[in-house]
Amino acid sequence: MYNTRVRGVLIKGNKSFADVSRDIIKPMDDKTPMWWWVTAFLATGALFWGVWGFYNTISTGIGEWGLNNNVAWGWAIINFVWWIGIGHAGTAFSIFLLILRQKWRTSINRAAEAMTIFAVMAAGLFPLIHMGRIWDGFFIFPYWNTRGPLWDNFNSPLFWDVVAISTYLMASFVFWYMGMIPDFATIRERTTSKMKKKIYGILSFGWIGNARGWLRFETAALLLGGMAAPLVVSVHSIVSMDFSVSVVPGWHTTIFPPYFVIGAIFSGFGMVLTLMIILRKLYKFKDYVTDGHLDAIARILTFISLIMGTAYLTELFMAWYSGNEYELFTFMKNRVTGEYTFAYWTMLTCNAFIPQLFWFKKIRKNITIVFIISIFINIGMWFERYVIVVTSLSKDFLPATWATYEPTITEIAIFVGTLGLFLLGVLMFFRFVPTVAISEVKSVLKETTTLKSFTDE
Amino acid sequence: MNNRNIIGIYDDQDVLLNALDELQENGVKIKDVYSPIPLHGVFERLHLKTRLPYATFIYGAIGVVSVFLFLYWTSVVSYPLKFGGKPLNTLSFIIIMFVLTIFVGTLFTFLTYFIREKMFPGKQVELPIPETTNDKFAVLIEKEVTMTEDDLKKVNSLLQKTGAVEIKETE
Amino acid sequence: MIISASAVKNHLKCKRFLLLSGLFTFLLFTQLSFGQTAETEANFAVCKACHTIGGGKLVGPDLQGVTERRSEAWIIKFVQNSQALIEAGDQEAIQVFEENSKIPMPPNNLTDDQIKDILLYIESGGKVAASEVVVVETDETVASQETVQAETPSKSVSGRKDIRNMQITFFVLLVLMLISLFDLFVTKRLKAKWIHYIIILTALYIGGEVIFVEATSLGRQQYYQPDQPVWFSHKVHAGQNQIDCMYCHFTADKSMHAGIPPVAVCMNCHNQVKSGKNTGESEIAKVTEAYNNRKPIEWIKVHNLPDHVYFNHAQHVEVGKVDCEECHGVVEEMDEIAQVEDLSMGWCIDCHRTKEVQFVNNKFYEQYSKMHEKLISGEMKKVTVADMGGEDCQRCHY
Amino acid sequence: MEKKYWQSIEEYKEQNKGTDMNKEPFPEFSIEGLDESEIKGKSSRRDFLKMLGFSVSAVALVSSCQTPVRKAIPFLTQPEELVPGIPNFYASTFFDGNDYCSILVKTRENRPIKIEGNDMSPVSRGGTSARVQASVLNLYDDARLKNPYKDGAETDWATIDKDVKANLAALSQSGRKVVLLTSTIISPSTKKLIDEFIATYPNIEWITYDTLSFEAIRKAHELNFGQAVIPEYNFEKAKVVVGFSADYLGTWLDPVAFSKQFSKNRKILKGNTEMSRLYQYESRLSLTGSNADYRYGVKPSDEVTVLLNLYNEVAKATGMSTYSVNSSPVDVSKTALDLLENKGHSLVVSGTNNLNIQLIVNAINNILGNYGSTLCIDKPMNLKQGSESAMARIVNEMNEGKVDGLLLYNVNPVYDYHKANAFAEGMKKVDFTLSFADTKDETAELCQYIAPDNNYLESWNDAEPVKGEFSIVQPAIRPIFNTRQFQDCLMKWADISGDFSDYLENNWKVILGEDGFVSSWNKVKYDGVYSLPQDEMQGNSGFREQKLSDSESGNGLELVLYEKIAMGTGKYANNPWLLEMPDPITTATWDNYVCVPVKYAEQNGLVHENVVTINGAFELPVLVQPGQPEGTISIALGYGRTAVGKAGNGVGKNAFQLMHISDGYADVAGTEVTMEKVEGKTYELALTQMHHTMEGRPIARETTLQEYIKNPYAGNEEHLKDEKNNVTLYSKVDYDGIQWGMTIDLTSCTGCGNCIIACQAENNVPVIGKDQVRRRRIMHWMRIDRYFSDDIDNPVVFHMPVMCQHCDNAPCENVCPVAATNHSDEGLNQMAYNRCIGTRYCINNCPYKVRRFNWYEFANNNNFDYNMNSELGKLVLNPDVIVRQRGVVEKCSLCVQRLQAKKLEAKRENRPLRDGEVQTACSQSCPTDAIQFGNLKDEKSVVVSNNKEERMYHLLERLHTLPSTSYLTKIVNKEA
Repeated sequence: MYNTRVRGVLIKGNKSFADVSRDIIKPMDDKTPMWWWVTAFLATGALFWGVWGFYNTISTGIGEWGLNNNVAWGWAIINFVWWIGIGHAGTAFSIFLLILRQKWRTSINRAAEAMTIFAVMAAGLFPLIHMGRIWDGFFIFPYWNTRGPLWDNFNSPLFWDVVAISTYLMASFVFWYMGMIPDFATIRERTTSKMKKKIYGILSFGWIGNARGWLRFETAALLLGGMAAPLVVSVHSIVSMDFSVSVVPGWHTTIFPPYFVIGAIFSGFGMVLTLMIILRKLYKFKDYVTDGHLDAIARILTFISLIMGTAYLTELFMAWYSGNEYELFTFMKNRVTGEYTFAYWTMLTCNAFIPQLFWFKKIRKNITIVFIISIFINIGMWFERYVIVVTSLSKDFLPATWATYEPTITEIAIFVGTLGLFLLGVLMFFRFVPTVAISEVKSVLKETTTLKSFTDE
Repeated sequence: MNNRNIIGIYDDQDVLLNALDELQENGVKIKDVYSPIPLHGVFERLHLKTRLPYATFIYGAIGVVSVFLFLYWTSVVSYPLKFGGKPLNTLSFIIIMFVLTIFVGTLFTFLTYFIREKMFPGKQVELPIPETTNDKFAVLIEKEVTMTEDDLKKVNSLLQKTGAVEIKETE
Repeated sequence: MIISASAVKNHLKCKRFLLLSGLFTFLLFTQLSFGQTAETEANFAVCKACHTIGGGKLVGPDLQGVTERRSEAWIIKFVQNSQALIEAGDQEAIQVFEENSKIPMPPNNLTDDQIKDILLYIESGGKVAASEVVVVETDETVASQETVQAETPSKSVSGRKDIRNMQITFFVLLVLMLISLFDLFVTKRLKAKWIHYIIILTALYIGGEVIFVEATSLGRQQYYQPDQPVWFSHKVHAGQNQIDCMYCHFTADKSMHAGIPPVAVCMNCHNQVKSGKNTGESEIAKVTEAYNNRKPIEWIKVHNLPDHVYFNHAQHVEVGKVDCEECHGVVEEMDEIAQVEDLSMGWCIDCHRTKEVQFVNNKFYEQYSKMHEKLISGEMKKVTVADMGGEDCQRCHY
Repeated sequence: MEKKYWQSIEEYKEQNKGTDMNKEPFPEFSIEGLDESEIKGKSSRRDFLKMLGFSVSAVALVSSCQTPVRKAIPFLTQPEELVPGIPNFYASTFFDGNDYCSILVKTRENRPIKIEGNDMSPVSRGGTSARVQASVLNLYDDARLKNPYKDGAETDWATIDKDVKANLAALSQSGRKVVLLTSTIISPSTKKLIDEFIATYPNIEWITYDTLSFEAIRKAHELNFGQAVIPEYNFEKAKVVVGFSADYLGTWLDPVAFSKQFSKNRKILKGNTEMSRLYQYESRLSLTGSNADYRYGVKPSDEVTVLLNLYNEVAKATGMSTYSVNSSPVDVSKTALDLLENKGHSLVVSGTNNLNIQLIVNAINNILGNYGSTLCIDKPMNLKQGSESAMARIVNEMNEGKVDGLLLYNVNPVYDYHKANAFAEGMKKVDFTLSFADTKDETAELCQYIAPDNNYLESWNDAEPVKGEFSIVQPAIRPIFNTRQFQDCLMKWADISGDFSDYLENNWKVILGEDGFVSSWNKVKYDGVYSLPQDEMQGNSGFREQKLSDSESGNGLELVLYEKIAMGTGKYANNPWLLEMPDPITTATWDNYVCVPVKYAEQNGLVHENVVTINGAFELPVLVQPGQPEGTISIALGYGRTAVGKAGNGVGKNAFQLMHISDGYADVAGTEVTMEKVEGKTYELALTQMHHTMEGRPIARETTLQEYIKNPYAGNEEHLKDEKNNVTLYSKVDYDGIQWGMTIDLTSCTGCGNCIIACQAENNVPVIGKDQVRRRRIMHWMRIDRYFSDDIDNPVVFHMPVMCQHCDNAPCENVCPVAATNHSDEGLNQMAYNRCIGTRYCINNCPYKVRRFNWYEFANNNNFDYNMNSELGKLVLNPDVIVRQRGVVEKCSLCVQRLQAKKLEAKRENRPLRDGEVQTACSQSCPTDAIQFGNLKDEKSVVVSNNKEERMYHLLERLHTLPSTSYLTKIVNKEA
């Protein structure tokens, strides 16, 4: 049982069910605010720049990027992993906190899941654009063909990637959409606009909310969640295998799967924190996303940050302990010291040191600082991928081939474009979809809001 | 068939659950309950069950077997190609089988849910009490032909007694 | 089919026997007998352009029984240089010359022994008297040819119709589907909605299949049959006149290209044959004109492979002993040449998977010791091209 | 008749092609005719000729989704020797005035596509050099003149003939002087023809001019032996070679022959432990120096002192008089001891064009009794016969107006003469100037007439590089353009009837004798070479001693000019293959630069890519070069051409005017210069390798001969360890019949880079330009890694060819999602380009980094305006190999097209494969036989026996990739 005396009041403001519906749906009924238009304009601009990057890459060639014979993966893969990592928060929230019976997830999971969808979509663009012959990209699917038939290489982590990412995108979308159906029905029944009634009527699939419907709904949600839970672990494990299955020093380590999964959750929670702080500010959702919520995320981040720090240290230890000179060179002479010192220490600082500030309650309570730290985490996680991809490739086995890598304007454009895409997606989500899971909040509302519940005991 | 229902509307989940108990004790057959949130108490009291988990299990089982057969056939039988000195039938299959099983399970569970619920995009529905999607809980009691006026009265009073804020009769 | 079955059985029996009696002698033996056959046969290929053995008169007389009609010495002289013999006033020669519309037989650069071999070859009716093995081999090729003949023509005709039928079906169904969709949502004339559903689902299924088939054949040219600058009929040349493929496409056994014959090759015969039964003089005149104006004929290439495919005729024709018909269809029944097979990778690979290599006949394969052991121990029944790496990418793509 | 499936045939563009081929029933068909159709056809792929091999045109797409109609145009009469689809090989000879090589020209459908070495030649013995390999591309150079020129405008040969004859006749009648300035001519027939030509016009003076002269060697031999010759050097017999600034493995005199000879003495295989020892004293790090067992950096001005000290040591030991001399900056006693121990089996050579130095060298060789064994003046080399004094005289006379006619053949003095300006000025005072240049080069631009010569692949000629050793030049293609062979011009103008091929044949009747001439002449043409019966070699009789003298060491910064392996003296400056070939020492492409010693750079604050001015005159970028001796800098020659073609114009700077002149001898080294840093300015250099040490990793393994004799596994201990440690769960792949493999002997490999160009020519490897090379995207399928170790001022240098290792456990194969790369039944790591979608994962996962990505469309792209963007240049493409599309990964295929061809040949001939029959482009071209190729399943093959050597190891074998390529440790003949 949720003990409000111990855990604090989850939803503040003594809300009734009607208040919840009203509060959450209100932003959707309001006139589109100015900040929305401004941000959407900026996001669209960024997206268009990204489209230019795409066009330039496809029409001219991957040569427009800063890659070379040695460093054949660059920003595209860094950003891919970064986005995928961010995309882990939604499902992680929904599933793990569900399993752990964390009631406070209800105010956040909708937004987190939406973020997942858009982040995975942004991530999915990178493997596409990064192909040399995007027009032949369908070769990657093992479809029946007249070449023998010729199938794919099922040993390739990239194939696993394709399977895992598409499964993940599908599963998280399904899960996310399932959760929204009752809320769409709520909007459908509340709204006075005929247009909205029609649209949300279609979106709600004819939800009526009777007992049997709710039972099946809950069971299905639980099943989908249950299946998605191992997926959360496996997807980023598989992404990590892109690296760990290879022979490249600094990639070829068994620590990668757990390290990546944790890293993904870390970056995902970081991004959730960033977004939720913005959301509660803009939509005045302080009653739903309370300081307590943020505090909880911050605590988790502190914990994960410690794991990350351990992983970094383990890597260094293993490089030394394995006696592998290539590995040792990569870590000691190309990361800790050497050409990529800056990237390595940025990563370490942002991921392992800065989140330790959350040990202090004062800092956890200061939303501005929390916001800034969450941004640092996002940056740190980006650098982590940068360190992994670039440093390992640039100086690998044969010194004669060593080469450095610098991104070009096209690569930057593509990255900014995906930021735009993500932002635009989030904006649409803010505007047209209930940003907090209404029915889920309601279902935990009673036991978590009023202090009565335990005084009665 | 007479479709008239007596509907008791409640505004609190606990009150509703108590009401259900009381109604059932008094032999009132409850046809359905509409609520804005899922209530386990309701499922228990109405003795509702679902076989969705079994379906999911079957999908998963079919998924894992067919994916393995496909992988084995393509890389060992149909067009065996040698990759990096590995045997044709490799451990890599496990990863793909694992993920694709989830894929198959998720997708088909999702579809099964909608098929069972007969839900589809654009389905037109008319709710007896639209507020049940917001903050009201509605108990539907079918007004059977056999019901006498007394019975109806009893139901009405029971509803009232258990804290219904409103009682309605609908087609 | 009966022939083919017995031939295969014979062949197997023979093989088992030979394997017992020792691989080496077998190789040596077949090698020798094949050597003679091949040379004489190749030499006779030139003759085949104008003569048959028991197939009636072509440009020149039927050669069946020629050794009975003429003396060997005379034949040798005539074959080596007929015009010289005629000019020398040899009565027999002049008679032959006049009997055959005064078409001179071109001189041949053959030795006396080679001509004697050819005569032996003619006497045996187009076969070299050799070991049983060879006979069996020949039987088998005959058999396989027959099966090919039985299947291919129907394929070339009906296949093309199939495609057109599919296209028509596709459009009909597309229209039907649109109508039923329109009715379903707008006009709502038909009350029985299941009819709509059936129509839509069928249309989707068949449409999908048509699209798939069309998409996979994109860039392929099955049943491609362009108009050539000269109306050249393979049916007349290869079919009725029985000219050997290799007479014109003479590089097929040594080069990657089968080669389109130079005009000079046409002129070997057509400096005498000036009119044909289908087109009269007009088409042959084009050839003569091209030769005289020294302007080659621009044929349109029918069998095209993508640039990323390396195909070598010599490997298939000379080494693999694949018949021309297996890939090009029954050319002798086509007037204008058409592409019968789709020439897709799957088609190549399918053949590679089933076709046996000349494993025991060609000494090249001696170095594959493990496979020889497996054959002897019975672990392998036959050695297909795929067993020799015929499924590898870099057999065809480099 | 059935309705046709295709309806659009009427729409095909009419092609007016193939008309040229009918002008005469001659085997070759016109390339020009093809050229036009190719422009229309836009065939980017390998097979603009593939469809039938003769002439096929792909007509532009009729509509976007229909397959193009391809036409097949057969020959009218097919020549007997030409079978479309089958290559023909013609024996011929490469000689460009500097380098000599006996070659085989591979032609397909009568267009030369590849040069291979001629095994029959006793001189070049099947070896080639990078320039020889690349010379085939010169045939298809867009800059070649397509017509003769008169006063800068195109004209026809009739006009040229008329004008030239009139001019020559007029000059002859008035007895005015005409100069025929040619490069060294080693063709006996041409020499005879020139004599006849001069007989017709007796006012002509024939002057031979070499860009880099060897006159001092000949003069020294004249003084010592009375014969002004360059002796034949025989490195094979020399157990100790002492070189003084002679880069004989790279560029000096006849590097192909010398590499072959040199490597024969350094094969530590099958228990042989005899090995020659190489000392090198040099003023820059040359290729030879990088292969030396002992290398000493010496300033050019110190060379005399060092040599004289060496002479003294040798003379002292043999009881001869010594000279007083300054003390040597480097210790020569060890060298002297070694030389004395190997009397008669040693060789001292100097590349310095200085009479005194060459006299000392001769004296040392004489004392050591090397004449008659490693040096032979009775069988002299005919290369490098140029006369500097005559050239200087002519330039003076020209400027004085005493020369009224100038015929220039195969020379470009306006570019490469050290007094180029004086020459150019002088030319203005000459009334009648004519150049036989095949491009409008710097000199030809100033000429009234240009009578373009044929490319050597279009010409008839003969050659006698060494007395008594002949070879034949025969055309592999008809002249592509309206050009005429130099010799034919001379014959025409001297009214000698017939053409030069007849003349040649007649001349050979003298050599071969009239009896059975046809067959013996055919044999010569077939073999490409002919040797006269050898006389017994003479000893060092009649040595006339000369006075030797010492000279003072210089104080200033001394400049060393040198020929780059790729660029030479700049004759091929428009050859994109050579421009992009990484220098074996600096790995730089596309530029020349100043090599600065490491210490000097530190002291003067110079770093890589800084810009300096030399003598305040011209700016060049700096490349800090380990091994560059103190007090010296070096600059490559052959760059800075202004009129050579679009690829080479303006690449680098011309340094010929900085030649060192002393006593009338122009030498590359010794000019004292000043060097100033240009502050704040940098110039980007395109290097293919930026990191120069091995970081202590066991990559190129090395040991000394002594260690090796003690323990054959010396230097290769890692191999044993890794063999033991490498365990696997998987069963080893079991090949049947064939498993292709390669061995690379690091002891033999000199790093000459010839294989890179051979591979490029064989496999249609694109040229990508300086900017892309700088981005580290060079497309070469094989590279030669160069590592420095030990002392940075005098480093040990390793050259290590690395191409795809064809690993059995290939990491790249595992990671390709679409199965575009996998393993073949013959152990090849195969790459199916048309399946590749370009994820580049394989590139990352290849520990050897031998995979290449097509970053752009490198063919038919104006941004890469090299041979693959030219309809003419594309004719060099190998039709058996596809030109890769943008976005796919490519790599070394072990020349699978050659393997398949040889397999087919064996099958058709009904026999198993023979060892050594199948060769890749790199192994075939290797002048030191360092790269060996063969079947690992053939127990008798060279590769198997090499793999049994204790020296064998695999690159990065700890990774357990099980490569099919193995390396043999480098053995240095050095005392520990």
